[in-house]
Amino acid sequence: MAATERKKTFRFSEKREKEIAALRGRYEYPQGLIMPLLWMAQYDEGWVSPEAMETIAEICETSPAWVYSLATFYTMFELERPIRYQIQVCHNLSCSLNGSESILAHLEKKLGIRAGEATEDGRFRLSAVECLASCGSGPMMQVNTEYYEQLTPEKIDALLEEFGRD
Amino acid sequence: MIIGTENYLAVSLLLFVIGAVGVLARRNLLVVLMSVELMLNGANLAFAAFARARGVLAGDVIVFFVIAVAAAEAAVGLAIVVALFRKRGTVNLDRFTSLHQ
Amino acid sequence: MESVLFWILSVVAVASAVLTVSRSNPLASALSLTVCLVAVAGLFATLSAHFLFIIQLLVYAGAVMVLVIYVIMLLNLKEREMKALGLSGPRVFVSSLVAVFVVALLARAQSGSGGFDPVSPVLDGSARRVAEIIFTSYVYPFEVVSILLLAAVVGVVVLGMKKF
Amino acid sequence: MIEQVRHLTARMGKNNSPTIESYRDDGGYETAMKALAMEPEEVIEVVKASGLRGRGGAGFPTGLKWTFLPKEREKTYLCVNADESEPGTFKDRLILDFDPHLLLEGILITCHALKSDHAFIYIRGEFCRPYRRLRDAVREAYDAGLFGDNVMGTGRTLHCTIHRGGGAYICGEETALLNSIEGKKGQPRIKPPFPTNHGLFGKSTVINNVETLANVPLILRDGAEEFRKYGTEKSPGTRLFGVSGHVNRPGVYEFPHGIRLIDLIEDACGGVRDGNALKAVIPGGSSVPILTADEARELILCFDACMAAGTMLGSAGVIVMDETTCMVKALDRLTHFYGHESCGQCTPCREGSGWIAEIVSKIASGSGTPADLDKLVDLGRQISGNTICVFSDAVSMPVTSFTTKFRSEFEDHVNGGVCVAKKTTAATA
Amino acid sequence: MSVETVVPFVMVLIAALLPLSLLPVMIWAERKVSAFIQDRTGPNRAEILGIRLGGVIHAIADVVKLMSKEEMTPARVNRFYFVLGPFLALFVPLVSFAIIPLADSLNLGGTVIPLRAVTLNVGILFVLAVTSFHVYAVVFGAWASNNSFTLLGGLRSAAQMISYELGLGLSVVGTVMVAQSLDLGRIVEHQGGTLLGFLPAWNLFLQPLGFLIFLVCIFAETNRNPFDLTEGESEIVGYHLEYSSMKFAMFFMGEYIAIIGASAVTATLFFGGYQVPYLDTDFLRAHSTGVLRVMLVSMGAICFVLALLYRRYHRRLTALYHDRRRNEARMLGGMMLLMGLAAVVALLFVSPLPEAGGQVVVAAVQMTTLLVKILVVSFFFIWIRWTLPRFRYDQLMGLGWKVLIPLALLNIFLTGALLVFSGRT
Amino acid sequence: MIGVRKIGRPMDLKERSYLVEVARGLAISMAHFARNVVKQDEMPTIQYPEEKRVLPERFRGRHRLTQREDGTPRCVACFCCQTACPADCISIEATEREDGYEKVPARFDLNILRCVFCGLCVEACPCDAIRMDTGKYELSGDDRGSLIYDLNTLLKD
Amino acid sequence: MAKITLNGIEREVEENSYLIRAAARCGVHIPHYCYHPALKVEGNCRMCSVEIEGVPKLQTACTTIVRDGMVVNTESEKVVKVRSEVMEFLLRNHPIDCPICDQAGECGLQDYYMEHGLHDSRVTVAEKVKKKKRVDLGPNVVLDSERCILCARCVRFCKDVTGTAELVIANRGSHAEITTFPGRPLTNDYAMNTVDLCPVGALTSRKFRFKCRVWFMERAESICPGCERGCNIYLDRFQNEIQRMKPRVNPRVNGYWICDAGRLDIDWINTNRLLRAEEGGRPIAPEESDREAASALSKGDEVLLVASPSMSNENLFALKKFSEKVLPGSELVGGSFREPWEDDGILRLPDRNPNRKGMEAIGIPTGIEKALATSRGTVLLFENDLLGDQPHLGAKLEGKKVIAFASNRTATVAAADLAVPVTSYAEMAGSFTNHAGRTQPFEPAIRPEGEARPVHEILHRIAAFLGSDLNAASFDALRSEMLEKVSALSMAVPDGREAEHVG
Repeated sequence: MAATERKKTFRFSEKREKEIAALRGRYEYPQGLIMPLLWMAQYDEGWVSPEAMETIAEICETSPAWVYSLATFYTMFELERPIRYQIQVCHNLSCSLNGSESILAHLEKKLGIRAGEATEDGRFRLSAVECLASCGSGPMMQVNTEYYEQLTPEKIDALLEEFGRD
Repeated sequence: MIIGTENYLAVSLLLFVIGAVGVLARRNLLVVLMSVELMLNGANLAFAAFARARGVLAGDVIVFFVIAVAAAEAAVGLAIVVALFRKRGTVNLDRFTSLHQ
Repeated sequence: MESVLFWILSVVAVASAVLTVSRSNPLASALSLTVCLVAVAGLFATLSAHFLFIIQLLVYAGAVMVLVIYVIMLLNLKEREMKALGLSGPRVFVSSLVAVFVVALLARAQSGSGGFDPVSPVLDGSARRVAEIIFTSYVYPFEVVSILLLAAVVGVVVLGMKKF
Repeated sequence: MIEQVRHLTARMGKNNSPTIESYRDDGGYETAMKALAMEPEEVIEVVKASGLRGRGGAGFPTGLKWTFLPKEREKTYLCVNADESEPGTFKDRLILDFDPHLLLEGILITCHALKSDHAFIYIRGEFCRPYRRLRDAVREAYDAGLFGDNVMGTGRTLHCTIHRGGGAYICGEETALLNSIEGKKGQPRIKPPFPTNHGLFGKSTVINNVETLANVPLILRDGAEEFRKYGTEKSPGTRLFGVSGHVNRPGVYEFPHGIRLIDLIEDACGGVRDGNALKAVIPGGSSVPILTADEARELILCFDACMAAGTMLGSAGVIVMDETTCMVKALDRLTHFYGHESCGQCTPCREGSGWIAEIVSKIASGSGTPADLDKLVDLGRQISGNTICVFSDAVSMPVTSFTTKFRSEFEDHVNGGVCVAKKTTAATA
Repeated sequence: MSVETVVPFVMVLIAALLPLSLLPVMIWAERKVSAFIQDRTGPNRAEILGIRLGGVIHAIADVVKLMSKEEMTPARVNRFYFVLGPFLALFVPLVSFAIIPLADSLNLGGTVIPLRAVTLNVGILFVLAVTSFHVYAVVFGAWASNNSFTLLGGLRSAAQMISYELGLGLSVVGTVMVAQSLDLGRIVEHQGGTLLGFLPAWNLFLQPLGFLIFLVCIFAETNRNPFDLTEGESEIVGYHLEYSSMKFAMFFMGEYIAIIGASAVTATLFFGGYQVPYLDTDFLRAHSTGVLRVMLVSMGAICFVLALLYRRYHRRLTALYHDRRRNEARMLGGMMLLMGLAAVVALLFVSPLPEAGGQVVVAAVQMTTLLVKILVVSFFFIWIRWTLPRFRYDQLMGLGWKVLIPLALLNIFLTGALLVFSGRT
Repeated sequence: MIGVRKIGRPMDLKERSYLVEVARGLAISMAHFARNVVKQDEMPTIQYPEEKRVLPERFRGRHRLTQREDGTPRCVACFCCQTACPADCISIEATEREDGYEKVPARFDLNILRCVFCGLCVEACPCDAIRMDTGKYELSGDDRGSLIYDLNTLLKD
Repeated sequence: MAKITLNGIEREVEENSYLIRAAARCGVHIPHYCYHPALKVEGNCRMCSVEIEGVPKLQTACTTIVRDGMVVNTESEKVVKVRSEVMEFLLRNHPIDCPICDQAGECGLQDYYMEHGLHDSRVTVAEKVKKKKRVDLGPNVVLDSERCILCARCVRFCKDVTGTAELVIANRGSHAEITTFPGRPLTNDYAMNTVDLCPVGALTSRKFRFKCRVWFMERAESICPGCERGCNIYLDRFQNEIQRMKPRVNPRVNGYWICDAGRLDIDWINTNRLLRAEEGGRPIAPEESDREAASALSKGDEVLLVASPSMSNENLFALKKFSEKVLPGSELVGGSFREPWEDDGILRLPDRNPNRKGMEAIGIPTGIEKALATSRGTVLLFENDLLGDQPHLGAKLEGKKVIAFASNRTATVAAADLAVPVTSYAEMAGSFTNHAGRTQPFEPAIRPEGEARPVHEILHRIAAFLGSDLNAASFDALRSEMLEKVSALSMAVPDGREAEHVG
């Protein structure tokens, strides 16, 4: 991304600024705020934009590259663009034993994308993820923050229909 | 012109004298040896000429012996030259003076 | 024919003899001497001493002179040294005096003797004739010469040894 | 049918169990009050006496760990490891979801014991509902004066900060967790120095698992003897067993240490699915060695018995596999996970776990060769033991145990044989 | 001018031209034989109008090449001796030919005309004397080149040649004793007739030991393998290292003339010279017409056979070449055919020959015989060269002095003893 | 210490006389001679410009540079051949290409006058970019410059 | 001091030092990639694993601190095996790039593979992780992610040494790679040190890229003439051309680093050189130029000699001697003509003249402006581009006879009446005295091209034309005379270097 393209700058909202101020005392060095700030940026914008990272770096008194390395290290930060529905299907052992592969295949077919891809309109992003600690009720998936457990293709169809409505 | 014995003798004399001059005048041991051969040749020619003049082959026989002795002399002489050269590094007669005393 | 040959040969012989003595380079001397010896061999031939002719070529020109040249090459004298060993004025003068004296002496002796007999053309110096005499009348000298040669061979071998 | 012993899970299933009101109704925070009145050393003594062992996986005695703190220390942090990411383990989530105040009370007591004035709860990033509930619980606790500058009116300061992870399994490793809180990549640190001396922000730090801390109020409430009544001599107390896989009734069960695995499966969980024969069990979360059915039948679930059986109790996440399971496929799932989760710091782990995942996936897809299998076994050995943390061992153990115990199945895969589980769900993808 | 005066001149001319004309043949043979012995084809590329004659043309090419090459004279050489060397190398061997009897003397109405250039009663000694002069060529060339390597070569050569001259001379003594003469003519005459009824009375059979020694010595004298230490190109490099162009060629030619001369002497001394085996001069002269016929017939036959062979050769050539070279065999074959036809026609016109004509025919036959013998011995020279490895220098000297000379003395003693006991003295 | 050990090989009289052995040697060479005279057709000599030898598969002829399917030289200018060359006959200049392959030779000069045809460059090449399999051995030119082959010449074969 | 047993031999080592360093001091090389003596310890490559008695697992020598009585084995069977295994892991994703990799020949992977690996590859190309190649990290550094072994030396360098932290490792596991923040290239002034640090070919210098294979090069020890720090450098040459400059370790002067500005400033040595003497632009023979110079000096009018603080001590000393002995009436001044730059707090110092201290020590006064203003006759400029650098002073040369002794074709050379070619520092032996008064010798790296000769030689020749013997023809004699007369210039004994490290 060339520097000329990015004219926008990122600013946290005032509410966030207050939160940040409160958090600041909890961490001995400002770098500790990076992850909470990354989360805030992602909550607010739906993704972590490069501008946000630069702002975070400034707040945390470090280099943007350092923030960037953290954002890439942790898989949950969305670095490309905002996504409406993050569909994360667990495909680890326990869920796999209970048939998560077929659930994933079903979703791929329905959404017309492969695991790891996002639909063109940016509404859905489908990913196969590792254990979400719901092993007892597999197969399961998480959409944004909600768990959907003991899935069947029928349940998924119903869910997608629901998502499609709003 | 009839070639007589004296013609041969004259040649023989000349050869002998030239050889003698060589022996006396040269300091190179090798040349001195060669001059000796020259003198012997002069003598040989005289012997052969006289043999014809007398009609006796004894002259030829003498020449034969002289040649044989000359060969021996040349061999021994040259061997001495080589030995001397090895010792002294020269063939200059004037330098071989150890028997002067 | 014979006379022409004689003159040519004798001139060559004398001239090459002079060169033998006068040249400073011993190899040149040796070559001149070889020419001289060949010429003398020719003179032997004109005297119809065929055996001598061939012996002269074989022993003198073919063997003795090769030996001499061999030694000259072996010693391989340097140019400067050769020049130093060339003829020197005083010596030539003295020795020429001696030579003149000898020539005069012999000329005088000859003039006293009153001439020589003409050369006898019938005398055949072929190998067969010479051999007959050598192995009859001169057999003892022959043996003595052969012993001399043997002694010479032994002597040369001893002289040629490195340690000598 | 054997009965569950519900200590930790006593309040679960109740309405509004996560709220402070509900918790208080059940006598919550009374123990904390009691404990705060005690000397910190006394609290530690009680915990030591109870023989409580860490529930995170390694099973290190908790009281002992607390005593490792240097006498002279500038500041002490308590870090709560709520980064429950081990496949097959889902017990902490239960507590966070349904009884977060139990944890908070544990934190209160522990911080008192450790003379700590700041506790970080490192919660797994993927935990959204638990995060929300925990956040609300903390807020409630702050509002109730349980945290803050005047804890329960004692005038002491205690803060509790929830730090949300970003999706990295390795942050379950305690030093990685510390790094993550410090705003670094969650990469384990070189030990020594140990966290008790040089932990979070370079200060003395104790890191404990959620379940461990949830036990603390119960121990202090009932006393060490009561706690020791359950479980075995070396592994006292009850344990949350998360059973998943091919059982009829998967879920979290609380049993004292020392029950038989087969009882857990056959009795509590209603046996193997569809009446199939049992094939293999992973008794303590995905990174411990797998057991064959025969071994599983003999296994008693406590730290030492598991060790003796060549496996580990770990985080007590029991994964059950029936006869239809393709072991290659199963290992493929696991190694894929590890390949994805290696932090990428140490060479053997970074390259090895990815490589192993590739190879297993190749074998599982049927395009492997006998050489690949040998390579896999070799790499499984090579990777372990030469890294900063034990992640590489976590990779090595399943690889080694799967390939030794189910060698013939692997050989079938590389030799073009038939997969035993052609029609099963595990092998369908 | 009478026949007596003309014949010697003619004979001198023949004696000079014979080896010179054999020279290219020898060079060609050397190359071709060596090639065939080594399973190669040898020279075959130089051509004139497509004619290659199996490589003979290369001799011409060589001459052209050698003459047109740059003539180099190294700095600081003794120019006189530098030129004298190759001169002697070429002409000394030529002289020895003068004494070889090419055929029996013609006896034209009482005037005896010896068919050789020089008649000397010391004949064989002359050969030895002339041979001993060959060493000068090598020595002068070597010394004059002003080069250590050539000098070494020259010294070795001189020592080798002097040493082997002794053996050579002594080995001949046996034949002289048998023939009771030094004259080569007598020696050849003595080899006419048969021995024990079936062998030609050649000295080869009378003097086998002498022959062997002679052969070895003559190889050493001509500096041929296995005694070519003077050249020794692999180690010291020879005496003619500094020579180039024609001066080198003179050494080169001299070597081959020496071989031809040596072959001639060997043939004369040991292979009966001009004598046709079993057929002595008188018999031949008595049947001169028949001899002529036989000659023509055999010539014709040879020509026809060759023509046939060329026909076969033609097929090979056309398969290989696409230029004028492919016509060579056809042209040569035609020539052979013509020659064969000429021989046949000549046969038709043969009538009884007169006395003089008969003698000339016989002389021609005898000369041809001698030529064949020379070529055979020359071939042997080449053959040996490509068979035996070179001697080490000490081996060479050891062989000469310690083996050959004693053996030669033994040979003289044995011959003498036999002669005494057979009462032929 | 280096020394000379003389090994005596005792020979019997027959051997010591040498004559028998010499005769045998002569017989051998004569056998060759005779066979070749009679059967000239069977001589192994090849009449070179008219006939040509069938080259063995691994004959090392003139070099060539191989190409990829898209026609670019396989050579990546790694200098291995230049390093391996004992005759110092190769000189390369590397450059970067923006599209496709990272490193390509800008110049690749092979001085055939220096080449000793040892094949070490081929051995050294990690990319199979240089080969000596053209089978060309008739290498001559009118001037030295024409015998220094450049990149394009070497790519052509 | 602590006593440890290293491979069965008892050694005394420094207490509280890392084992890898202690072993290196004892001459035992423990293979490593991520460890670098000047950077923080990270312990991630695992190459330096050693066996320590009493510790069940192998320990990394770079993170272990020596204890008294420690028994260490760096060559045990187990250690050797583990090394080879680690090598296999390191090479797993490493491309087979050696043919096109600039690092080939000085590559840690190559070296250790030959020493500790030598296993057959068990990796198929399909198993390798493909990463970005030829990434422009900045103007001077190119990254090849595939080659990277993630030792993080460069990351630590940027974080701890320059403090800019432009480089980080993004992603994790086998997909981890070095990167900058998008749009924030690696631009700091020491960036190219990461190229030196990189033990493999992941970071390469754009300038040196594909220029020369390292095994062809020979190196000479030299001193950077960029500023008065006097950083120790190596000059690497091939075919009599300087190919690159590398830092030479000297803990007292520059440590392990040099700045990029100094490092990149080598082109002027190879290009635009004055190779023949020129009189008004017309090339003349050296003797002629000597004679010309001598005749200009012998006229008896005033002569001004202008020395430069870029000249070596030896040349300055010869010049001083020349002015005193050969031209007693002449005036000798020195001048600084290079604009100062900023002190960046790391290595770079403001004064860009490498030998100002040496000039002071030899006793050449400054004051060029005054001298130029008063001088009327001939002006001799030594390695000064007066017209190019300081035009206002250059204007004062108007109307005077100017003889310029210069290595390159500068504006001054173009305007001079006589221009004499001299060698650059890369082509001669000499010494500079740095800001701290430390006199450091340098040696010639390449042969001088054309007719360029060191100043002292030329002065010696001119002196000979003027009839006196300067005794400056031999460098060694000149140096010993200088050391004898100017005690301040005693040479620093070369500092004991750390054992050479990979990369």
